[in-house]
Amino acid sequence: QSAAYSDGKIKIGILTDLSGQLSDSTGQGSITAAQMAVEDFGGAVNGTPVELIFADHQNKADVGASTARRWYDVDQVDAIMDVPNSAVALAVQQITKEKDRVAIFSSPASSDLTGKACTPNGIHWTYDTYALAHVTGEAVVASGFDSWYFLTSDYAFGHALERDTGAVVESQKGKVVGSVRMPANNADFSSFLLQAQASPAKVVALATAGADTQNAIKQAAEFGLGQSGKNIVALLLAISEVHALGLPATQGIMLTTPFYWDMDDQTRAFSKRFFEKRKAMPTFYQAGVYGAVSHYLKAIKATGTDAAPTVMKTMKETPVNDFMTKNGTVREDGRVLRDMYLFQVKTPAESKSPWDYYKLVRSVPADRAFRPLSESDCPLVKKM
Amino acid sequence: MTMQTRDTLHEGIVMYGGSPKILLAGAGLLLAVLAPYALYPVFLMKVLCFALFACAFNLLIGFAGLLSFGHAAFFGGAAYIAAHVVKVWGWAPEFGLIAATAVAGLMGLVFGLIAIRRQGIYFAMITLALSQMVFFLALQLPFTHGEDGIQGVPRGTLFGLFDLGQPLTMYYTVLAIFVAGFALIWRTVHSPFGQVLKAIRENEPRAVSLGYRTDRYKLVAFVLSASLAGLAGGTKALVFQLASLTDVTWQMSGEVVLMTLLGGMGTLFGPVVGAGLVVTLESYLASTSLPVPVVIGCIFVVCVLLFRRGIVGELLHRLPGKGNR
Amino acid sequence: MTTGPTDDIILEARGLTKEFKGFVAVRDVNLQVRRGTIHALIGPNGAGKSTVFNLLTKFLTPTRGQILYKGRDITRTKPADIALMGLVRSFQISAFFPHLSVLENVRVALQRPLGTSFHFWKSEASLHDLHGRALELIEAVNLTPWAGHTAAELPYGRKRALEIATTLALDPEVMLLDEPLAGMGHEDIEGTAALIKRVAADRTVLMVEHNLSVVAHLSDTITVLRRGEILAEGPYEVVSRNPQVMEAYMGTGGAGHA
Amino acid sequence: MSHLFGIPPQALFGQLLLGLINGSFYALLSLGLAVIFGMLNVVNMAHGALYMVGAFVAWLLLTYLGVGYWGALVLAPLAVGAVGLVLERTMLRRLYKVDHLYGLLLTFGLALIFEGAFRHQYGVSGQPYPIPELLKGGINLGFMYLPTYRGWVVAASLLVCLGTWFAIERTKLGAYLRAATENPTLVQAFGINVPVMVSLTYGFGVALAGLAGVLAAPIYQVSPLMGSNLIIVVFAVVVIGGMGSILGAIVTGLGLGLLEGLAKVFYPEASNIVVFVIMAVVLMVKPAGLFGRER
Amino acid sequence: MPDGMNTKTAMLEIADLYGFYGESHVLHGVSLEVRQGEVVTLLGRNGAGKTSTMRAIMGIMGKRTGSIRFQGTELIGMAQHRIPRLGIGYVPEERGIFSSLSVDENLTLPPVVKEGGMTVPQIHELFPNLRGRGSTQGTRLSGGEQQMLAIARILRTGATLILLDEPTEGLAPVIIEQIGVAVRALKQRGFTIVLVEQNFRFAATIADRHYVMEEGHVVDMIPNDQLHANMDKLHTYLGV
Ligand SMILES: Nc1ncnc2c1ncn2[C@@H]1O[C@H](COP(=O)(O)OP(=O)(O)OP(=O)(O)O)[C@@H](O)[C@H]1O
Ligand SMILES: Nc1ncnc2c1ncn2[C@@H]1O[C@H](COP(=O)(O)OP(=O)(O)OP(=O)(O)O)[C@@H](O)[C@H]1O
Ligand SMILES: [Mg+2]
Ligand SMILES: [Mg+2]
Repeated sequence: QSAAYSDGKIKIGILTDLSGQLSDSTGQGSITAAQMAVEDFGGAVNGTPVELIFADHQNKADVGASTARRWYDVDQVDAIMDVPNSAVALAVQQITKEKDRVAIFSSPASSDLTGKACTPNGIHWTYDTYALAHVTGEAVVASGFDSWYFLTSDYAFGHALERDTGAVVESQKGKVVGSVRMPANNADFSSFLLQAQASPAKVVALATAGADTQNAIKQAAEFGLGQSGKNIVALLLAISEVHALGLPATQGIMLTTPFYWDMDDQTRAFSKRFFEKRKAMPTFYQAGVYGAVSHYLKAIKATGTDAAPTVMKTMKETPVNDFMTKNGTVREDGRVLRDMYLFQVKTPAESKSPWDYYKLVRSVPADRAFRPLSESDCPLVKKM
Repeated sequence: MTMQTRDTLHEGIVMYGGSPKILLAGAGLLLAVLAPYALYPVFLMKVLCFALFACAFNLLIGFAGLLSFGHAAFFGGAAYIAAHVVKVWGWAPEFGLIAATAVAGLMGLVFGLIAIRRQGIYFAMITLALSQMVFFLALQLPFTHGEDGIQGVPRGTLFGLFDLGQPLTMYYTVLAIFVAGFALIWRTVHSPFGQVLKAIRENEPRAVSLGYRTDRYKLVAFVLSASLAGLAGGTKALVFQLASLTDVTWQMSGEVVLMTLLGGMGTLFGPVVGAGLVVTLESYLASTSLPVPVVIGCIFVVCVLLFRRGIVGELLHRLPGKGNR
Repeated sequence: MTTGPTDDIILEARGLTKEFKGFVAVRDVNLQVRRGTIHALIGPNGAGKSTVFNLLTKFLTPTRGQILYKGRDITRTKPADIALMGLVRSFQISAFFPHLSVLENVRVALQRPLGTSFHFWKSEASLHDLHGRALELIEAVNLTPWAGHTAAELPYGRKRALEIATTLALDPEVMLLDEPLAGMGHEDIEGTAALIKRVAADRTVLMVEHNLSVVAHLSDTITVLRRGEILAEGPYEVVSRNPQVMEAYMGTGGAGHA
Repeated sequence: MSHLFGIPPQALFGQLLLGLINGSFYALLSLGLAVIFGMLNVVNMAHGALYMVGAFVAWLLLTYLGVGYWGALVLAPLAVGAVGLVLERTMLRRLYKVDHLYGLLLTFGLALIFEGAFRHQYGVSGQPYPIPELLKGGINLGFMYLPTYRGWVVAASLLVCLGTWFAIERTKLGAYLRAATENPTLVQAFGINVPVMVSLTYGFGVALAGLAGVLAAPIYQVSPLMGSNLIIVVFAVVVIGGMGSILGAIVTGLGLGLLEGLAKVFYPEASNIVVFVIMAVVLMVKPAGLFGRER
Repeated sequence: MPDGMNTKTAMLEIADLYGFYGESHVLHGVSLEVRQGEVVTLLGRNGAGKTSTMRAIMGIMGKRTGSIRFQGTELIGMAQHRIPRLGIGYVPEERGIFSSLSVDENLTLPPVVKEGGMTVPQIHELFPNLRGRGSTQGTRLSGGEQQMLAIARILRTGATLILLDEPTEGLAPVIIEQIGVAVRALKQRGFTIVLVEQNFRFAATIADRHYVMEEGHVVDMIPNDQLHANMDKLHTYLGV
């Protein structure tokens, strides 16, 4: 029996950001979520113990890559999960394929992971830039806000978001009236906000991430962008960030997410457990880690081995079902299809309790949210 | 190296690398050859790449007295070049490395022409400014792929003979590159050129009055250092099969200063020891919950306050007899 | 006395002027230094001696005027190039390489003519051929017992001697010395003065010096500067009797110096 | 002529005003840096981190002690200044005799420690800090909406900058400071207590950073990394102005704020490196910086 | 003779002074005494410890033991910056002109510690070279002008005991004469002066007594009126 499991253990490595920009929305919380998933399996699968290890990739691709290699070569790790930061994720994707193991990305954004950089060994779990663009673009225009101005972080992530969202907006008969590329790591956005304010757009979209998004939102409130009739849309915003900014600054902002803690009994139950451990509600990244670990262990349980090809095959054949994902599927390119939601941040008056932040605007079904296979540039798909 | 017997006067006068150092180097080399059987090769290769980088940096600060706070530009910039020509243009790895070294050398020439006439903190600041521009380019130019970097660079076959996909082959290649780079630095330090460089570091106006065009010497040293930093960066790109923004940030420039300082500025082996320690520490700390920057910061502070000579420098100082200079 | 002065002029300044933000430190100075002589530049403090000196060695750029060396205009030539042409200066504050040994200090000056100074691939051993000549020069300034010491360890007077040895290593045709005796004790002064005299035997020396007895003893020609202008010129006997010089420089007591 | 290079002139005024606001931050930060460099010959790499500490102290005061903005405006710089005093007394002091490089390296290490420790304790998301009641809202200037708070920032920092400049360049105390930089032993031998003066100078310099931190708290998220990127730009400002030149730091800070403001309108992608381009050019033409004295 | 000479009170008493720079021991039991209103020189070869003695008085030397009393107050153990405030002024041999200060700022830098110092116009009269140069950067002055400035700024403070370390080094004979005049004038006014001098012909024109130092301690004391009688001895001491 133990022959089916390499080194008699199932070893999962959480490669995450413990010290950088993303450490609040992933980091220790991701590790906690993974631990919860393992606990829910009783710590073992078919009698084989499950072991979790973690490391900080420090947002350096080479540190991430060398950790991944060492994990696979020396520590006999079977799967790597989480991996916020696209550069690290892309490197891990390559190495995982080379070593024929499993990588499930719940935190990076780049849609290349299931596009031109797709491999048979990688799954992109929670969301990607394509989904953010499409869900937001479609749902916001459908809600009647049809002229857009983009404030875009001047790097690949921002460019991709602006390009994709813009395309959707125009395809929905909306209009992009302007955009400005904002240099990275610049704390002052007032100049760009002023340019946005001067434009006739109804929507000011933030194609930004992390600290940039936070400062932009804070300064938008300062310059009264909301009062002057602009709707702010944040293309990527985690609940930890809304919490940090507070409702006075964030009220009215629209955002896309695959998960919010207060959606139904199951999400509330999980989130309550999580909250007790971390004193914060889970972000969608962290919830995604739980789902990824569970799905992986389920597949191992079903097949009785941790050999990557078998496990990958089973994961792709089995529908994803947990508190967060309803009837999700893992596509052949590694893309997980799930429903996505557009939320709006409540006003301080609407918020009844701590962490009561979002109200649902619209939900978008899985098949509309993600890039269809027909548009995919994943080599795995073309071959077929 | 042949060491003719000299009369006693010469013996006392000439502070020249004696045989103990050669022995030490030999022992180190032997260890390095055997190391991959005991330690993880990727880790060792990373150490070697950074060691070469730190040695190149040290050539400038330790032997020419110039603090560059922008060396990441050469290291990271060359990594992009190597990654691009190997991955996209499909060049063989050896040509990739040559291209990386050459481009870094060229960048060094440009940086040098602008910065070399300034001294001390001004020099540090100009190099920093220039490297920030390189960072900006790395973020903006299409071929670098922004924050995603160039990924999945094939290691290829060296000289059409050695498959670098094999970890050990790759390791020995990296070792060979390091040894070659290190030997060049050693030779440079102990060459007629190295003598002039030292003189300039000690008293530049005097060197001018002796008829040396000091700017040119400093420029040559700068280009040499940049090229070797580039060679290190290009090699690293092949080892990790990627080139990313991390390597062009100013924090990376700071890190190489730390390595050199920790090991011992102006000593030949210091940077190697320093690089080994810092890389080990970083990979060890990655899987603990200790905050990495705090630990690194503490080391920095302790070094500056208590061990300014660095580990190797401190050892040489305690050892009886002459120092390393 | 030194070798009889020949008639040709090796270094010449024409209409040399230097202004610092409206303050004229040197005004229209015409100076001719004859080959093979020791020429002294004296004058009260602030007269512009060091400034003239710095102009001649290109450490300052003249506001106006021309400098000719062996008939060639060197007004725009770079300092390092001037040294290459055989015009070498010493510094008022000792200039040497503190962490190199005495031998290496001299060798640095000797190695330039080898033309291998850019050869970073060559071994240092290629410089060992120079040791013989270096030790000769060290001997000439009585530094042999110190040859292996780090220059920083030398006592003050010996440092000046090292500086002269290093300068001699370039085999300069013209040596410019800025207050070579300043700060020396009596025991060193005589030795150094004798050394200057010895090395001047087959070259030209231009020096700035306050120690009048040494100036009187050594120099063939003296130029007296005052407020940036030349006040008098000639041999010591003539200059020292010039009443204007006495008033501006020597004072009532004449040569008050030891 | 209603448009200037395709931009309505009102919008241009607005952008220039914003540039001036940013510039006053640069001026305040680079002033502290210049004071420290000028007096101690230390390139204070920890300046950005101490700016962050200033903002955090304000936040901590509000969150745990209920002390509001105006209290923080006084207390936080004092706290940061005190931290500076301790650093100077225990560490920096040992480095005055060695190469200036080591001061740079030490403070670089200190910056890592401060940022790392705060990040470890408070995460990176940042903490919200409200604009004080008195300065809420804004004025419509016709060409733009100017938040009152930003107006206050400009006024406050200009005042502090000018006061500092006067104290250092035009008073006896300043002369002592400058002299002590060059030759502390001799100044001591004139009967001046140099070590205390130097400690206080460092304390004052970093207190300026702390003050900038408090001023920044209501505008930016109070986060451990808020100083780390800013500091590089501020360095450039100090170098362009001429290391150690007080006036240079102030004038260049404001000037660069304006230039950056223009860049943000005409070529936003490059607004981040404008300052570095200018720095390289300035140093090539005027090695000691615009207002620097060659030493 | 100025009235200062009559009051025989000891202004400065040094007894058994040992001094160190880090590891190296440079003063080996210096003892000397200077009375109110006297001009006393320290003679000796390079490295004899003249400068070190002055630095020891000012407290700017690594470690020192023994006793230094100024008007009865013990200086050893006193905080460095308080020593000058007792009325001691020091003109260092390297001059110590500040390049970041203008000439005027240099001149007015040392705080006035006692009444009776010179005024700026008086100083300009004594050193005409300094007149009109007030806004020039201190170190742009010529070497000799810097020396004048270094002396001048101490005269302003009203210090009653002035330590002058090689004030004539690098100065033109006329200026040396002027400084001689200045020193005599100061003596008239009751100042006490300790002078380090290589140029003992100059010293002879102004001093009351000469202490000769060798290897870190005082080996002899020669009153000025017995200088001629002791010329040979002096020559051996100084190696002339
Ligand atoms: N860079 C400068 N800026 C302004 N004035 C200067 C500068 N350099 C020199 N001077 C002035 O020019 C005059 C001549 O100075 P210089 O140093 O040549 O005098 P010197 O003859 O060498 O005097 P000394 O014998 O005292 O050394 C002085 O009054 C000095 O103050
Ligand atoms: N900072 C120092 N560190 C170590 N040794 C020193 C230091 N300063 C002086 N010395 C040594 O102390 C001794 C006495 O020096 P000092 O400067 O007192 O001599 P001096 O009599 O003033 O000579 P000079 O005529 O050259 O000025 C010398 O041997 C000198 O080398
Ligand atoms: Mg002079
Ligand atoms: Mg002395």
